[in-house]
Amino acid sequence: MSGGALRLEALEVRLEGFRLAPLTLAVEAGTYLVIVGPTGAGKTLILETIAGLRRPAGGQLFLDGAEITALPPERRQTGFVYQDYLLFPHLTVAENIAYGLRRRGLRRRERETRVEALAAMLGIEPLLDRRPATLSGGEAQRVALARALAVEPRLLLLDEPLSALDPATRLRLRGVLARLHDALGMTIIHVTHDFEEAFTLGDRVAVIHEGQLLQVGTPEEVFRRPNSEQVARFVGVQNLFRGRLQPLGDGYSRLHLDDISITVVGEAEGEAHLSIRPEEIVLSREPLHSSARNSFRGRITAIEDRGTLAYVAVEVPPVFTSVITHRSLEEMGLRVGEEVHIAFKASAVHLF
Amino acid sequence: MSGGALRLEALEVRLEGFRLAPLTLAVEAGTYLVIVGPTGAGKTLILETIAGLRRPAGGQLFLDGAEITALPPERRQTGFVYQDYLLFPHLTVAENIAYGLRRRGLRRRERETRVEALAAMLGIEPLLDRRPATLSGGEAQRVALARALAVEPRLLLLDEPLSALDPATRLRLRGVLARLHDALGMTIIHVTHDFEEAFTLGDRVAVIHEGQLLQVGTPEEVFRRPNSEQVARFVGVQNLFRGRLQPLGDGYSRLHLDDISITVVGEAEGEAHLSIRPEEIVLSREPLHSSARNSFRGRITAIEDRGTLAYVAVEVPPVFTSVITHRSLEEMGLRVGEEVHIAFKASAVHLF
Amino acid sequence: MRRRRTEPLTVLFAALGGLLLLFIAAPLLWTLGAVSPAALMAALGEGEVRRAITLTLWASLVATVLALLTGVPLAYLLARHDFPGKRFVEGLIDVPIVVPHSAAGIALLLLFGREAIVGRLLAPLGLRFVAAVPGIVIAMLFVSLAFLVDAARDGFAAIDPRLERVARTLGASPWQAFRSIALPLAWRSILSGMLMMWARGLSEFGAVIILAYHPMVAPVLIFERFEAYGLDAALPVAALMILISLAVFVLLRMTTRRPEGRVR
Amino acid sequence: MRRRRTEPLTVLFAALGGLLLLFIAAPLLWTLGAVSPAALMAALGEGEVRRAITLTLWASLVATVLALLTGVPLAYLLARHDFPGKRFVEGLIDVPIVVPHSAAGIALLLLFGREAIVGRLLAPLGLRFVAAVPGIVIAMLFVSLAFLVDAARDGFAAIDPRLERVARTLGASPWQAFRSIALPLAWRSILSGMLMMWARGLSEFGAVIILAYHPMVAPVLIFERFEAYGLDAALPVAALMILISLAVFVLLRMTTRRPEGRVR
Repeated sequence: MSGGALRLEALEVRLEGFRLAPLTLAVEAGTYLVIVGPTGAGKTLILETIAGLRRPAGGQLFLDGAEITALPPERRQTGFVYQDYLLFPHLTVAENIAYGLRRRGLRRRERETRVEALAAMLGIEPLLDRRPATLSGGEAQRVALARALAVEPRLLLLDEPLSALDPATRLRLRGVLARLHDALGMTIIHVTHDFEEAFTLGDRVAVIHEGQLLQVGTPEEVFRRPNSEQVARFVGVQNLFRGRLQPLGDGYSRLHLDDISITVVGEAEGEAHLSIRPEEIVLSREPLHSSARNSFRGRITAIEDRGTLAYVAVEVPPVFTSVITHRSLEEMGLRVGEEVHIAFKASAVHLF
Repeated sequence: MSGGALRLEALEVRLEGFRLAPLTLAVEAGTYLVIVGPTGAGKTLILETIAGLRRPAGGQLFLDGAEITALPPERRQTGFVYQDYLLFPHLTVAENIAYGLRRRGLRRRERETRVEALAAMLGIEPLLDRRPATLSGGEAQRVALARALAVEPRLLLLDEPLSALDPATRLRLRGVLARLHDALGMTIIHVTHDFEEAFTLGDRVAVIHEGQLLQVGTPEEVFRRPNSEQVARFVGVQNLFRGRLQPLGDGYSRLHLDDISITVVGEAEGEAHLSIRPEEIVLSREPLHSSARNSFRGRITAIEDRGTLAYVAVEVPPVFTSVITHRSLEEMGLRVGEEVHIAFKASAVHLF
Repeated sequence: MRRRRTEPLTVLFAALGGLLLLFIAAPLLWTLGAVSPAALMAALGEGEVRRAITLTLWASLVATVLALLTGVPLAYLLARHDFPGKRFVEGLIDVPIVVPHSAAGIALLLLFGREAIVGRLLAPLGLRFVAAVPGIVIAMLFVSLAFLVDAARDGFAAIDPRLERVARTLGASPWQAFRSIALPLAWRSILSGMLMMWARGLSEFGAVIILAYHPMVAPVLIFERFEAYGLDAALPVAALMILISLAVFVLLRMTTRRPEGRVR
Repeated sequence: MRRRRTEPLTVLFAALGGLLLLFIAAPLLWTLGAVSPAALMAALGEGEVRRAITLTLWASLVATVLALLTGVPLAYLLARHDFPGKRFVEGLIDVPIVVPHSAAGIALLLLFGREAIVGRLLAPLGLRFVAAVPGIVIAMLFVSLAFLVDAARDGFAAIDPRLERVARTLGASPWQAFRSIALPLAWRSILSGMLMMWARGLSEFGAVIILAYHPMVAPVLIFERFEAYGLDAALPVAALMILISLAVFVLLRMTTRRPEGRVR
């Protein structure tokens, strides 16, 4: 199973007064595209239109170069996973997964083999005889994924697939999605309002806000170099980084970025993401000897004075953003190009 | 109109499997009592039992010394305000407020006079001819308050009255409640899951958790000196203070506590409360020259080492609690009784 | 852009459903079309027809009022209280819908007849049921009361019971809370239940004819004219009754229309 | 601790409502009590009674199946699509409930009679409606179809339409999505609608008697025996039919019972 290339050409989506600007977007085969936007921005409508469940008001859709605008959903080979699972309540887990296989006329034997393979891949073998009503949210969403994957979709469409889950389960399923994508090389379109999901899962991220497609790019581009005031405001000023974790023993780990390493609370290993709220980063002229465990020297690359508060970008590298009061800015006499020290506590680092 | 004294004697409340431990509690006349507990802890049931809307499974209720356990609700003179207002949708605002007055047989003239006085007190004169469906949440809750006050209740029962409102409206109505209590000297019982409401409004605070009444006392007692591990865990370790604000011009204010004053962002005057998250407070051996605008010297009065994180209480006075890593604690070699410096940013102070 | 056509399945379902709709509409339209306005006026001019229609409307109205006085309190209890046997009571209310109409007439006669227990009990009060208006009323009441009770119960159930609780804290007795809060808020449901019950009462034939062939209600008159003189003689009265039922029904649909014409 | 008594208002309402419940239950129980088991068996032994009851059950079943084939597709469209005139169609389906039964019989006769347009059209196919089983079936169908269509529509409307959308993305055609998802999930509602419709069909008398006095269905037989021989002769058949209706009704309540007996 390998992914298809999708192209949206001036696609128009409308529903009862709601309307999105014509959407043009190309998704290469094998890409994990995350569309972020606030709840109610029409993201579900876009997915349903791609799946053929809604008719576009205008524009065209191409899958691997062939136009599919008028194709009914059952002939598009897209897998759809809704936020609230939508398992068929009258069928067992195994029957749910096999539903698409039956429709394709597979024999009983083949169906069973494929269902078992999928169940093994998603770790849901013990659930096969259960009814959907008896499953937890995380289990149900794994089953929904298996059901969608069963038909070997050319396109996997995920509609806020993790939003209804509790934080721990969400984290685990995020790992499942990442592994599935790596293993199967599928084209995935995943819509969400959660920036962490976009940052951790996406090969590419598209930002939709107020009916407009504002920016498409790698997660780093979108979150570090927003192309407009709108995107910057929407994604917020965040210190988002990716690095390798190395446990230190006795309850701490060190996270290695490009040139520096950061101490964090907890022991873990492997790739990780972190964010630090700008309020948590303290600036000073001299090195700080305090309880803040992370302290770096850097150069100020930008100052955005917003009246009572000011945002100061300090390149260590990487670039950290700190928010300080206008008063502090004046009293410390900070200028772009100057050297300063930044510090933040290990407990202020949010790992994800 | 002046408040009654309420006494609960081993009051038992039960509903469909839900059950509270027998409750004994005395509320003096004119007290503003806030009952805090997580959502679903049976707080609404207690209020409804006090109002006579539910029969207790056991125990007794006394109002001004007379037993009212068996009295029907219409003869108890309690005002009840629900979270979701529950205005009578088929009556105008004026008719809603006058509802209780009609039941008491007041003449049209008298009713109009009282309705107008209440509307003036709550600032809802322009709404009197409107229907409830056309009101905003804040307006509806003011009307619900006016309706409850119209019958000159000996006891005003508020069931999460601010929970359904947006933050700005919530703040404004909190002011209204405080002023009403000061002006009318009523006995008020207010249940909520919001600690800020308990801290700002309550003369006394009762903490209910898992069906048990854990602590009753002044807000300072409950939040600063929790009488048990359970209460401490539930209310969380918070730096909660009360003081007088004085605007400094150019976007800052100074908040005067007992002996120190704290710089905060924004200009405002009068009584205020503030909280600072323990993560935001940095400890150091020497005074800090950094962007943190608030810096004080104090003495360590307690250290609670919880493994990777440690809580350090520093008496300036007042007592501030900071959370630092176990590592920092060791490296800095902090001990109870030693002098340290604490610092936090003006932007880290949460005013309410 | 190419547009997808309407699904063939939708076309098929619409065709099947259309057959059923045609089966309902055609006989009614045909009947109304077969009678000239002059014939309708002539039928209305006959004293026997006017008396029958007036009696039908009145008797059904009295039955509806009786159900209002007893069924609405029952509906309120069902919406507000849980008690053992509640499901049984809810079931019992709907039983008359499925009892064969002529059997219902027999059953009522057995209790309310001249020699029967209730009939003899009430005779001294001047209440006769056989071949008398009270018989017509109880026959209509029996077959149609479920429509009012069910509508009223749903209406009360849709009201937040805490509204009545607030009223109680404001000094209202249980009766005042019912009268000033629950009743006005459920009024629309009750009214539409009353209209439905009234219309259903008008339509009753089988139970009525057993208890009271005379005085003649309109459905019995239609039957009698058909038996005695054939289809053409029954037609004008049938058309009149269909028109009256449709009028009541349109009234009913107007009371149940969602306010401000919102889409679902 | 002193306990408050039950509210006097509740007592009053229970008394009023109890009157109404008594009015429903007493005639039915009285009828069943008035007939000895031996008399019931004797009635069942008569060929005429057995034929009438069998015919009633069969004719109503056929009407129910006809409504299943046309009304369930219609219900699905109403639950899944918005179209102009939808409210009119929903109203039209409920009209037969309020049309007087004898008038409905006249209207059907006008269309399906020997000399009438549809009657003549279908005569070459061997379908006769007057004094024949097909006439009984359409009379029952007309007065009872609303019960099935309404129940099926509510059943379909309660299913999340996205379940069928998921099925479509998994390769199901619209028909397959209907058959494998919507139909099984709405089945309980449809079944209870069918039972209600069947029971309502069994009960019909007025519309049937106009179209087909013979062959005789049970409600007509009750009427005929009452007319010819009086109350006592009609009683055993009436009791039998009441028992049958109650049995169907209990079956109906069992299919609609909430799963696992949860309190609302």
